[in-house]
Amino acid sequence: MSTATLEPRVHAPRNYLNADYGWKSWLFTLDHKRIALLYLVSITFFFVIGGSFAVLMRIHLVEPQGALVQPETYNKLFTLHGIVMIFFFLIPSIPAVLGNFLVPLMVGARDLAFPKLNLLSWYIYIVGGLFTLYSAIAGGVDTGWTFYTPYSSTYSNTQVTAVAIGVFITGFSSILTGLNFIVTIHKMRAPGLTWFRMPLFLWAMYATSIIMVLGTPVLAITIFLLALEHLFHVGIFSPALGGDPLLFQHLFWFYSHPAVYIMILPAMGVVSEIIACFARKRIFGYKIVAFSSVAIAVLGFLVWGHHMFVTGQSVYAGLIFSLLSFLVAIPSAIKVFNWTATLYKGSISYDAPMLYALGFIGLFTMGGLTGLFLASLATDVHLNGTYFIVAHFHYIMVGGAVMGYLGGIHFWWPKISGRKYPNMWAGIAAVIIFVGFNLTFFPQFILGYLGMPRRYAFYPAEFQVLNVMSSAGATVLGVGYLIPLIYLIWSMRYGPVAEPNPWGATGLEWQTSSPPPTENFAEIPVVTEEAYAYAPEEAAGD
Amino acid sequence: MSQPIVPQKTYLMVFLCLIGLTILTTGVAFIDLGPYNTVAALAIAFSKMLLVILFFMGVRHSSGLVRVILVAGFFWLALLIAFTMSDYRTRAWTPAPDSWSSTAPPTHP
Amino acid sequence: MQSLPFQPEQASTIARSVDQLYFFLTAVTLFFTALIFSIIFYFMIKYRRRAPGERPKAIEGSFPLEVLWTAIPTLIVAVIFVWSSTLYFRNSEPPKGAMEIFVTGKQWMWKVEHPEGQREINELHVPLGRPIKLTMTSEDVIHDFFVPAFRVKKDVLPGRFTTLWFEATKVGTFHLFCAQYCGAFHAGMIGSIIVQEPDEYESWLAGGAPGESMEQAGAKVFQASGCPTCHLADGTGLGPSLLGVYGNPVKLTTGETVTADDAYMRESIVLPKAKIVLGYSPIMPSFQGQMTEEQLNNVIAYLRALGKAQPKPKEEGKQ
Amino acid sequence: MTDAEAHAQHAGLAHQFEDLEQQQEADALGIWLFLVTEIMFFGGLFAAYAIYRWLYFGVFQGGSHILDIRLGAANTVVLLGSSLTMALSVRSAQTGNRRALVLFLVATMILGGIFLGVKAYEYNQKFVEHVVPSLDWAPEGQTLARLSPGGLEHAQIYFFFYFAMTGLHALHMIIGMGLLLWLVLRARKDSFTPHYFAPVEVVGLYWHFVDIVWIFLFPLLYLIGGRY
Repeated sequence: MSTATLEPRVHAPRNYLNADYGWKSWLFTLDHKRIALLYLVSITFFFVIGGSFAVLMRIHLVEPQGALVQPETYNKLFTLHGIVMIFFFLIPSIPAVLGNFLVPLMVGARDLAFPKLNLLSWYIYIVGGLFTLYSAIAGGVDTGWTFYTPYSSTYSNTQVTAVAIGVFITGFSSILTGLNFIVTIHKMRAPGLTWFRMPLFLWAMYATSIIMVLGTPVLAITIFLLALEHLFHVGIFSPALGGDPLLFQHLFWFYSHPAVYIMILPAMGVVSEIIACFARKRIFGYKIVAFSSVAIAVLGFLVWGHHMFVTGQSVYAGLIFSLLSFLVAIPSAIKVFNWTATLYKGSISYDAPMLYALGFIGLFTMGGLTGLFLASLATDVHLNGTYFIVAHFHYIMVGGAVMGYLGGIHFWWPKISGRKYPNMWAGIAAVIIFVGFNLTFFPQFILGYLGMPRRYAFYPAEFQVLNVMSSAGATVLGVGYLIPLIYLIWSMRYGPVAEPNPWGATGLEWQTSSPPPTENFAEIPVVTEEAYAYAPEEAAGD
Repeated sequence: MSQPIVPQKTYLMVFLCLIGLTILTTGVAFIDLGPYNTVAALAIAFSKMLLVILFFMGVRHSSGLVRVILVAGFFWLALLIAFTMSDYRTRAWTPAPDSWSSTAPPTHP
Repeated sequence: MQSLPFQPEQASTIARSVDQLYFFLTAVTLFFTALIFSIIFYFMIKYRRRAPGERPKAIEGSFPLEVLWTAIPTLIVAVIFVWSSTLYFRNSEPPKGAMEIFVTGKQWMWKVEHPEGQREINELHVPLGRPIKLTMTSEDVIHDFFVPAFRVKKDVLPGRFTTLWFEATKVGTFHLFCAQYCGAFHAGMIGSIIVQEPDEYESWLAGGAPGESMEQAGAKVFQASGCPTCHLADGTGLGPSLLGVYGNPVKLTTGETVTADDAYMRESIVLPKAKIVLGYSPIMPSFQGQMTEEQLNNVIAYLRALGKAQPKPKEEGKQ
Repeated sequence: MTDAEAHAQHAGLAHQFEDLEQQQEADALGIWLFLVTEIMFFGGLFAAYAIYRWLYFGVFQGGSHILDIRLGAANTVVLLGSSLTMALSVRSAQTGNRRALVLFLVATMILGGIFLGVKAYEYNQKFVEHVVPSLDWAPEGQTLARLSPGGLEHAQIYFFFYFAMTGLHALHMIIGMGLLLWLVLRARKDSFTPHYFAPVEVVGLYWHFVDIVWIFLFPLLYLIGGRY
């Protein structure tokens, strides 16, 4: 599709963007779509910060003795990269941006169940973010995003308390978002929209919300206890007074492993939507894929012990956690097979969202399978704490969650902004990201197997070649991420106006105008067909 | 929440039961039952909780969904405690020797 | 030491078996990745959209296929689980008669003590072909003793002993890393394991600084701390006799019986009131902070030696 | 009845709901989900308590002997009383009896105040006995004798849990008192009708939850091991 001529913005009909102007209309809005855009801006801001830390680290690691910063500063870089990327970008990204925007639209409601609570969630997120930014400016924190005691509670003299308050507060933002989604999906579905006619994105949001509601409070209390221990040295985590540092790890990972499913499940939901739309086919085994989302959410709570195989955890507990960790891999494998089967006898078009979705499937498969190395006790002894782990979780989070997020942004961009972006540039960006990503993180698998530990500011010389390759890949990846930023912002002003259903997709959000009016639907739609009804016999003209 | 209106007498009866159970649990604490003191205290507390949930919070008339959510909440808490405790309880058992025929693990408090 | 750049050296008995499992997992990963990639590329080309209005026939799904690709991954995963768990169990149990070495992790250095008295910093000399058991503890934060060439790794926790064993099969110098983040110079907390021929090791051992053995050092600390005033040989003092205690079961006031291993000895010195021997009262003061970890290890080595001596006969139940 | 008419009729109906019944169900689901997050929030603390109680049972037993069991039991009765008055206030909101609603809400606040008063007194006692971890930790005489069997350091962990759990509970009580005050003010302005009293019900559920937390805290902290 060639880039349209640059015609000025014709006066569009009333929608949620031009319904009101001025900063008050944004900072005090109760409209879930505007809150989604507030989140979009703030998480992009944090993504740029986290990403710049990553680039600094990769430049530093080009030389064995460290090319850029002092070891203490490097420790602060990887800690803040972890905290900012996980708590302020990955966890909120799809649920808070795409979820907030799309759940009411897909469910056929005018807004989420508790709009005020939704706005409160964003403010809580911002307050938590400010605390974390303060801790970064006022000297940074060097405990690693995992805050392992007794280093974080007794031996670190950096801004542990400030970042602990920041993470503690931001946790409540995702608790309230999860609560909002569960109530909306249960109580506000349009007439005729039964559970098994819902789009799979809603199933993924429902499963993610279960984890957010059940897991995040445990992180809140753990970080609260850590802050108390750091301030008052009461000894529940420091062995000097009889405390057990492993208890902190148990409580921390009880949330933090399900948190990685908070990050990947929404991306799976987005990919289900994109694959169905661009293959013009119903998802193969719809019910199985829906149930596997919930299965991942539930099983995800039983496996956290595989983070602690070498920490002196009992070998019998390790046995149980290893078995359960293998079982949680099964639903993910089922999903991948079902997506691939959906393409069979489909009519596949290669717009940008489809490229991101296919990239997701490839990289998520790699990420998931390398997880088997870490669930198996014998190999985890060798690979734990090395770059193999770093490569594994980046394949899942960057290869999976970020590709899914970008795919979702490109898929629903016409609905969000009412504008279309240049498809050719989007395709180029997708390929650059795919190539840059693999070049960055595949060498780290080999580094990990060779035994290079993670979080090292300087390393033995024999690891340099692979580190230089990884750093080269990081620059390509960084460029890849900048391109969408440019043409998406460009499209908001100059992009061709989008029609209500540019991709010909099914789903209630495509039955209203692009961008939708503030009240979403002139009146509440009634659902009659199954989800993804692309088949010819009910070819409803659209 | 169009719950049916519960007669005041029921609330008073439930309140008296709760007071009785409180006195009971305090009394039982004065008898040394060894490890069963903890079991008794938790059982009484659990029954007091059920009384408050079913009558005062009106879960008797609530929808099935609310009940499932409540049970799920306590089940997840039980998961956290059970799995963490499993690590601490089995930490003293040294790994079984090659022949897997390990003698009974040493008793540990 | 620069071998195939894609595989660390196999320098211990367990390295080969761990690598076999690793290569099986790599094969599974590459197979399924290739399978998924090739199917997707094939479908992308074969079923590309030919006409804009094209509407493919609906396919609901097929239950047998779902069962198939649930069963196969479950089977593969079960095989991996059994294989890796048995391997892990065999690797975690130190064989009898392994040579005992004490390792103490301290912020950004490794302190090693051989039972014969040799002390090393960031270096560990071991003989070829003998199982070595490391008993490790930390003086401050959590560290991690990681030797990639031996495929062994274990966290080193403050306030507790963790053990690790290996048997070197190649002579040479191998990397030692700290694999658990422990502060500013975590990256500098590295060292080397020097594996020598047994006779070479003996000469190194003899040639080393003629410090007295841990046992003798431990005896000195034992005397200096005033332990003999209560712990009389025949058990008639305020504290129980320490002859023939190490390694044997001990009856406690709470009725349980625990074996007197390293951890029990260490706890009885640092937190004496946690476990009281039957027939004695909890009056022993805590020595927390009065002994460094090294002195503590030496005292335990001394108590270990006392454990082998015959306990003097004494009448049962002093009170 | 068109959308606009439905919203005009009931002042309390929010625009995103179709009818009042849907809104009430959503509110109920919302508060129950929030209570589940509170269960998990307190749950993390209870899990840590359970681990250390199993590891250092002796000192936990010694520590619990120092607490005044009479005050604990009295406080439990007071809080159960406040749960009764809260339930009665929800019932009077249901029956549209405004005077009774205000009366019972104020009664609940009074009982809550008594509970917090007794708690403050107990905290003061801990300072008097110098058993406050890290701030004023110097137990001597009778308290020292009770604590010493299990090792003095571990006793500090017991009292940390005592202060952390009862403190978090007291904080939730204070938030509850604030909500009750807000309810009293709105009730006096006659904004609750038998058709719309969701805020009273929601605060009622929250209050009962805080009572349930104390129902478990009392035996777990005060009644450890047989006191013979």
